[in-house]
Amino acid sequence: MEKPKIALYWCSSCGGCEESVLDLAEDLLDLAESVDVLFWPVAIDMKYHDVEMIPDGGITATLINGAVRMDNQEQMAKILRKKSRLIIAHGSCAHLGGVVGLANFFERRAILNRSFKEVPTVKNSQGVLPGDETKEYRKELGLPHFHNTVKALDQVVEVDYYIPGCPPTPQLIKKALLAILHGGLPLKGSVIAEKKALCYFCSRKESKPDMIEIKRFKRLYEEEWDPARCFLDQGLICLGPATRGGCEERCIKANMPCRGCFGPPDNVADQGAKTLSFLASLFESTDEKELKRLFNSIPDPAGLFYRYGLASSILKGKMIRQ
Amino acid sequence: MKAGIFICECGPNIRDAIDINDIATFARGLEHVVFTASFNLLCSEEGQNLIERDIKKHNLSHVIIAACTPKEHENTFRKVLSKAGLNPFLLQVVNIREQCAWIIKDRVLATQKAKAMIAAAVRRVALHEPLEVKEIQCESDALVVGAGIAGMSAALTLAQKNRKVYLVERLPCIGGKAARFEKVYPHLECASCVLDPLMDEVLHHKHIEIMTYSEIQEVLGSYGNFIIKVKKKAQFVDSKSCIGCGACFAVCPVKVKNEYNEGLDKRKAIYIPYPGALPHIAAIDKEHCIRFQGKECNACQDACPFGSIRYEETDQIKELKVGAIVLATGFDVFDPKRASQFGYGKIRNVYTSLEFERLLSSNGPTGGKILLKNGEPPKRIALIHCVGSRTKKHNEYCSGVCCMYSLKFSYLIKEQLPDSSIIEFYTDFCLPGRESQGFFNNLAGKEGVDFVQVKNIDSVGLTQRQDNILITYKDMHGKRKKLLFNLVVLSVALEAARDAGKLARIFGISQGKDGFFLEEHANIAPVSTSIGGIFIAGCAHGPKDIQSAVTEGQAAAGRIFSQLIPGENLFLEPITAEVNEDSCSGCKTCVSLCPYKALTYDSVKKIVSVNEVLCRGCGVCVAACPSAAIKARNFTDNQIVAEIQGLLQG
Amino acid sequence: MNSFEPQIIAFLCNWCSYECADSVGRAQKEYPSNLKIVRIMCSGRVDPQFILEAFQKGASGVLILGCHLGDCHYKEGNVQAMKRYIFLKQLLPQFGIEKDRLRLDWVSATETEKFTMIVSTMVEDIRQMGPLVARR
Amino acid sequence: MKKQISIDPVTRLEGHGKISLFLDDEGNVERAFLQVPDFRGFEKFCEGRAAEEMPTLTQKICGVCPTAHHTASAKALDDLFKVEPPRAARKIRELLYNTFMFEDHLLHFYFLGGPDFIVGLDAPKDKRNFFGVRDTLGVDVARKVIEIRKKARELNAMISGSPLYPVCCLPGGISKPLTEEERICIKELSADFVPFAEYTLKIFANVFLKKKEYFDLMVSDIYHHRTYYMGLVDDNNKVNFYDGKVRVVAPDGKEVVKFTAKNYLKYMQERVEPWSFMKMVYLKNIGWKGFVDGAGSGIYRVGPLARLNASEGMATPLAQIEYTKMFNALGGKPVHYTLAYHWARLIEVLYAAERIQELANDPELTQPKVRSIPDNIEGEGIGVCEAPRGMLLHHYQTDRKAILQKVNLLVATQNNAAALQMSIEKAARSVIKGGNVSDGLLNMVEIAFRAYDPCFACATHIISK
Repeated sequence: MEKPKIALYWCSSCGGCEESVLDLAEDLLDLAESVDVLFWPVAIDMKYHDVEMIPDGGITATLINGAVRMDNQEQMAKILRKKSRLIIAHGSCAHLGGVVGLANFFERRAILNRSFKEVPTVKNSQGVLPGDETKEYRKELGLPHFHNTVKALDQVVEVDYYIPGCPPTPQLIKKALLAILHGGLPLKGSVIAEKKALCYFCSRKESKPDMIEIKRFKRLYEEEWDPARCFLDQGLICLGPATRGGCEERCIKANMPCRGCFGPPDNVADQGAKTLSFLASLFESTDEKELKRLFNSIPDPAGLFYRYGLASSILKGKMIRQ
Repeated sequence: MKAGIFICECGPNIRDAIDINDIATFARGLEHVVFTASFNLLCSEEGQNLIERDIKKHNLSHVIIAACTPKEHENTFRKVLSKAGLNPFLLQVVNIREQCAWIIKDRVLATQKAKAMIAAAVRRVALHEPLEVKEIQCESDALVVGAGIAGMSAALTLAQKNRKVYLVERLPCIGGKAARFEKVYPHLECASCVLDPLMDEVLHHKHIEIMTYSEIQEVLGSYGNFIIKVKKKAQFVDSKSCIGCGACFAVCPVKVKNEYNEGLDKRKAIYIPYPGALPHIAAIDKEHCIRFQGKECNACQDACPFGSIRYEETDQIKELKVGAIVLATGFDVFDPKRASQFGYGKIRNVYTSLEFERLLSSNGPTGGKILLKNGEPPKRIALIHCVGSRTKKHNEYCSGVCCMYSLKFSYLIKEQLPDSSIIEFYTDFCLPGRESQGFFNNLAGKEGVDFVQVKNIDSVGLTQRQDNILITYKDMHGKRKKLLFNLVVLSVALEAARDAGKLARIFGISQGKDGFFLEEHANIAPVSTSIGGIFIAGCAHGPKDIQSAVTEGQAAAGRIFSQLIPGENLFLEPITAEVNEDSCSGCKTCVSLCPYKALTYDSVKKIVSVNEVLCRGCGVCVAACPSAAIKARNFTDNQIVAEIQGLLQG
Repeated sequence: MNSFEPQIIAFLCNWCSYECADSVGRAQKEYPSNLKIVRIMCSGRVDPQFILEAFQKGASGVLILGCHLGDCHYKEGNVQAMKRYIFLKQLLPQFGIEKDRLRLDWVSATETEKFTMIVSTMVEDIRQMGPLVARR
Repeated sequence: MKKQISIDPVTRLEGHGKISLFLDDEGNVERAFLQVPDFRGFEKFCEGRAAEEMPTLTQKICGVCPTAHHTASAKALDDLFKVEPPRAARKIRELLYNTFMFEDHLLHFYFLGGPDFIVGLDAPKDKRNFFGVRDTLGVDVARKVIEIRKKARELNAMISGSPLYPVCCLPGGISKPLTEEERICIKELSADFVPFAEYTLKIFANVFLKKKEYFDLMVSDIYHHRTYYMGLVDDNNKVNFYDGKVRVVAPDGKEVVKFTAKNYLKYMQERVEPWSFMKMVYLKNIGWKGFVDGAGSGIYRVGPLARLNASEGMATPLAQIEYTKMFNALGGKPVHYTLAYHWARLIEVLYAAERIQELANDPELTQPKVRSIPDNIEGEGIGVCEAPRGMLLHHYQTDRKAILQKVNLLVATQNNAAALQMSIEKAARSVIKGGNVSDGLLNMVEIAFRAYDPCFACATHIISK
C-alpha cells in the first residue's frame, strides 16, 4: 500500500524545530522508511513549484513551524492547507507566535527603520529599505510584504493539532507522527503534550510550601540559588504554574526557571494574565505602595509573561496607535 | 438550543422608559432565540404561569428574563423554571429596570443599552450548565465547648428539641464564671437561684452528655460531619459512687491555692472547686498530689466511705461525631499587674472584681463576709472603673459590663456595711439598655456612695500608707487629688481567654486583633464563623453580660436547628467551585486564598480538591488558578467572557 | 473626538456594589448609559483575562467595584482583587493602554452618590483619552 | 526578451533563500541575485527586555547555531556586568561550545552541503540528501552519524538542560556545576569523537581528493574569489572558537589588522540592498566597491576556510597536521577556493573533537564554584565568538536596571553575504550558457553558497543598535 505523505515547512522561524526533527536520531531513519517526505526545504531539494504539482489533499500531514510574518508565508500556509489533510502547528512560533511575536510590541515601520537605517554599522545615506523598488528588474526582484502584526499559524489557516515547545521535544514530535501514521490522534485542536501545568511534573514540587511569602522578586544575576528548592519560593519568577507540561523539565534540570515556551494549559486564553494572577497571590501585603514596589521589582513583566505567547494572547500585542 | 426571552414591562416602570416592541423584535433576531414575549408584570402569579406555559408550549431549553434586578426575583423565576421542568440554572435575568429604565432618561439610549444587555444574556445563557443542588447526609448532634452560661443555654436549647449534645468543659465543674457570683444585676437576684435550676437541668438532661475535666484535641471533617477527639482527664474518683461528702479532703496532707476562689484561700490536692460546685464530685489534681510525685500516700482512699478513689484511672480519648459546634469558651480578666500604677499584688487589700465577687459569695473563702486581710471589715472602699479597658495601652474596647457590676458591688457593700463609704472612680458611664440607667439612679441617691470622675484612669495611682491605701488622681480640671481607703476593687477588663489562640487553631476559625473569636459578619451573621457549622457564643466572642451570653447561646442553637434537621440532608450551595482533576497541577496557588479552608492539597494525588460543603462560591480561587483548573459554577470564564462580548458587540 | 462615546465594562460584586447600582436605580439617579455592568459574586472573581478581553473587544475603560476593605462578603476577596488590579495597572502601559483606563474602587450598598460620581467622572476621563484600537 | 529563472526556495540551508537568474537574449546569465525574503525584526523587540534574559532570548534567532548566540550573549553580559566567570564555568562553556561546533559542522557535511558530492552532483534531486548519503555510504555509516550527533546532543543536554537550546549561561558563569559522575559520562560520550572526525576526513578525501573531477571543480575558477578573511585567534594566532582577537588577512595572506571585539565599529560596516532583507558587512576602511573581489574591495569572508586562512594554525596536534596537509594540497595560504570550505570545516571538526577530549579530562571541570555575582552594572557590553559560519558579535547597552536600551548584532552569514552574492553570480554565469538550464546545472549554482553553510535565519534577525 502507499506510504503516508509528509511535508515540513517553515514560516518566520529559526530552524530549531527542524533540528528537533533531526534529533529524532535513529527514529528519523525508521520514520523515513514508513513515509514519503514530499517537501522539506532544509533537508531535500523540492522547490515551491514541486509543491504546486501536488493534488489537493495529496499530503497526509504537513508540519509547519514558525510564525506568520510575511505575506508569502501566509500564502504558502494556505496552499499547504489545501494540499494537506492535516496541518500541524509545529513549535512555539506556529503554536503561539513564539519569541518572534514580541515584535507586536512595536510597529512595522519602527522595526524596519531600526535595522536598515538607524544602526551605527549601517551606511545607508539614501535610506534604502528592503522591498523598495529596484532600478533593474523591478517586478522580479520584489520582496514579500512585511506585516504589521505577527500571527500564530491558526490565525491564518485552520490548524488540526499543535506540537508545543521551543523547541518541541523529539518525543512529542515522534508521538504526533506515530499518531498520524498509526491512528490514535486525540481530539481535533488538541495540543500534543501534557494537560497539566509544569508545576505538577517539577522535581522541586515537594519543596513548594502551601503559602509562599516573598518580599520581592530577584533578578537572575543577583545571587546563586538552591538547586533543589522551588524557584518561586526563592523569589525567582518561574512560569511553571501557568505553563503546560511535557517539556521534560529541560530548564529546571539546568537549574533555570521556566519561561513558558509550552504555552498555557487548556482553557487558559492568556498565559501572561494568569501568570500575573498567581504572582499577585504570593503576597501578604495589602498596601498599594508596597504592592507597586513588588510588581516593579519584575523587570519587563510583559516581555517575561508573554515571552512566547504574545501574538496569540488576548491583546495580541501593543494597541495600535491611531 | 431554544431560548425564550420574556420581557417584563413592570407596569409603567419599564414600559415608559424603553421601547418594548423594539427590543422584542431585536431579541427575536438573535441566534438561538425562538420565542419572545412581553408582559405587564412577570413576577405576578399570572406572569409566572405565563412563563411556565410558554416554556412548555415552545419547549424552550433556556430562558432569559429582562426585568428588574436578579436580586429581587431570580429565585422566583428559577422556581418557575423548575415547575416547567427546566433546570433552574438555565436562566439569565437581565436587569433592564435598575440599569436602564430607571437611570437613563433618553428612551433611545435606554433601549440601546437594554438590547446590548439582552444580547449579552443570550450569549451567556447559551453556555449555562444545569446545576444540581447537592445534598449530604449529616449528623444532627452538636458539640458545645464550654459549660458556662452561654454554653449551657446553647446545650439546653438544643437538647429541649431532642438533639444529642456533648457539653465539654475544661474544669471539673460546670457553670463557668457566673456560677461563682453572689448576685447578678439588674435585679440583684441571687445568682445560684438563677443558675442552679439551669445547671441542674443541664446536668440531668437525657440528651446532654456532660464531659467535665475534658479538652478538645482535634477536629476533623466539616459542616454536618465533624469528628472530634476529646481528652477526658483522669479525675481518679468514680463519678457514680462519689457524693462529694468531703471526707477525703479533710485527710489530704497537701494544701494549694484555690484557683476557684481566685487564690484567696487554699484547697487540698483532692478537692471540690467550691461548695455547691456541680457536678458535686471530688477530683485529685495530679500535679500536686504527693502520691503522683512518687510518695506513699493512700489517705483519701482510706478515708473514702464509698471506696470511690481510683488511683489507677487514666486519661481517656473519646471520639465524637457531630454536625455542628458551638464554641462558648468564655473569657479571662485583665491582669492588673500589667498596669503597675495600681500596685496590685504588692499593696494589701487591692482586689480584682472577680476576686471581690468571691469575697461577696456565701460559698466563697469568707463565707460572703467583706473582710480586710486583718479580719476587720473595711470602712472606706474605692471602686476603680475601666482598669485595662478603653486604653490603647491595653484594650481599646470598652468591656461594657464593668460599670454595671461596679454599681452592683456598691449595692452589695452597702447592704452588708451600711456605714461604709464608697467612692467609684470613673471616666465615663456605660449604661445602655432598659434597666441600667435606673439601676444607677437608685444607687446615686444612696448616702455614702460617691462618684468621682477622673480625666483618665491612667492618672490614678495607688500607694500603701501603713494599713491604708492612698489613691492619687487628676480630677476633671487636671488638679491632683489624694484620698485614703482601706479596700480597693479594680473593675478589670474582660479579655479573650488565654487559650483562645490554641482553640482557634484547633477549630480553624479566625480571631479578631483583640483575640476574641471572629464572627462571620458583625451585623448579619454575628454567631457564625467563617467555617461552616462552627458557631460562637458568649464572652468567647467578646465581653458580654449574662443576658447577651444567653441570647447568643440560644441564637447559635437556633442556627443549628434551622440547618441540621435529623433525617434530613444538608443542602449545598450549587454555585461553588469545582476542581478539574485532569488540569490541576497542584501548584497550591489557591489553597491559601480560600477564607473558608475549602481547598486542600492532596499530597497523594499531588493536586488540590474542593470541599463543596465549605465553599461559598466567591470565585477568588478561580481567578487565581493559573491552569484554569477551577470552575466557578454559573460564573465560568467563558460565560463571563461571552457576556462581555455581548455587552460590547451585541 | 468629543463625538466619541466610550464603552465601559464594569464588574460589580453581588453584595455591595451591585446592590449599590440597584439602589441608584431605585433612587432613579441618572448616570451615563456608557456603563455596561457584569455581575459577579465577588470582586475577587475578576480574572485579569476578563479585563483584557474587555479591552480587546472594544471597551475603552474597565471599572471594578467591590465592598469596602474589611466589609467583603467573603472576608478578603476584595483584597485579592486589589492585588491583581495593582499588578495589572502596572502592566497595561506596555500594551499601550493608559493606566487610568482601568479603575478599582469600593462602594457600599448605600453609597449611591459615590457610585454615580465614579461613573460619570470615569466616562468623562475616558472620553478625553479617546478610543483604543486592538490588533486583530 | 529576457528570461527569468528562479530557484525558490534554495534548499539544504538554514532559513529562507531565493535565487533569481536573468538570462540575456543569448541565454547567458546577465545577472544573478541571491535574495533573502524573510525578516523577523528581532532587532527592535529586544529593547526593553531584561539583560539577563538575553542569552535565552537571542538564541532563538537561530535554531542551528543557538549555542553561538547563547555564548556570545553570555560573554556580552560578562562584559556588561564586569564579571569574570570562575575557571570551571569558563571551561564548561568552552566544552559546551566545542561540542556544538563539532555537531553543527558534521550536520552540514552529512545533511546539507556534503550530499552534493557524497551522493554525486549528477544524482537525481530527490537523492541529494541525507537519505541519499545513507544509500551511498551504507546504513551503518548513516546510523553512526546519527549516533555521534545524538551523543553530542546528550552531552550538551547534560551541561545545559536542552540538547538544542542551552539555558545554562548567566552573567559571570553558568547555572550549575558538573559532578564527577557527569564528567566521566562526558568522557565516555565523547570517546569516539576524534576517531569519527578522522573517519569523516577520510570520506572527504575519497570523495574530493580521489575523484579528479571534483578536485578540479574545487580548484576551478567557477568557485574562486580573492577576498579578505576574518577570524578569531588566540595569543599564538591559532584558531579559537570561544575567545580571542579578531584577525583580518588580505587576499595575499598578510595580516592587515588585529583588533579586540570592543572596537568592531571602527572596522566593520553594513550595506542595505533593496532586493534582500540580508544586510552585507564589509571592511569599513576599505569601503564598499560593489560585488567585486580583490584587495581593493572591502568584501571579506568568514567561516571555516576564512578562520584557517586568518590564523597560523590549529591549537591541537591532529588538526594541525590536517591544516598543513590542506594548505600544501591547495597551493599554500591563503586558499581562495570556496569549495575548500568543506575541507576546512572538517579540520575544525577534528580540532573541536580534540578540544572536547582535553576539557573532558581537565580536573578543574568539576570545581563547584561556577558563578561570580556581579556588584555593578556597567551599562555596555560586547561579546564575540566564532559561530560555525563565522564571527558572531553581540553588543548591548542598558539602563541602570539592566534593561536593554540598544542592541547590535553582527551575525556570521552577514559577513559572508556579499561573497555569497558574488559566488552564486559567478557560478551562474559560468555554468549556464546558451539558455541551457537543467536541475543539475542549477544545483551547480546552489553548491556555490552551500559551501558557506549560510544561515539566513541568523542573517535576517540582526538586532541592531
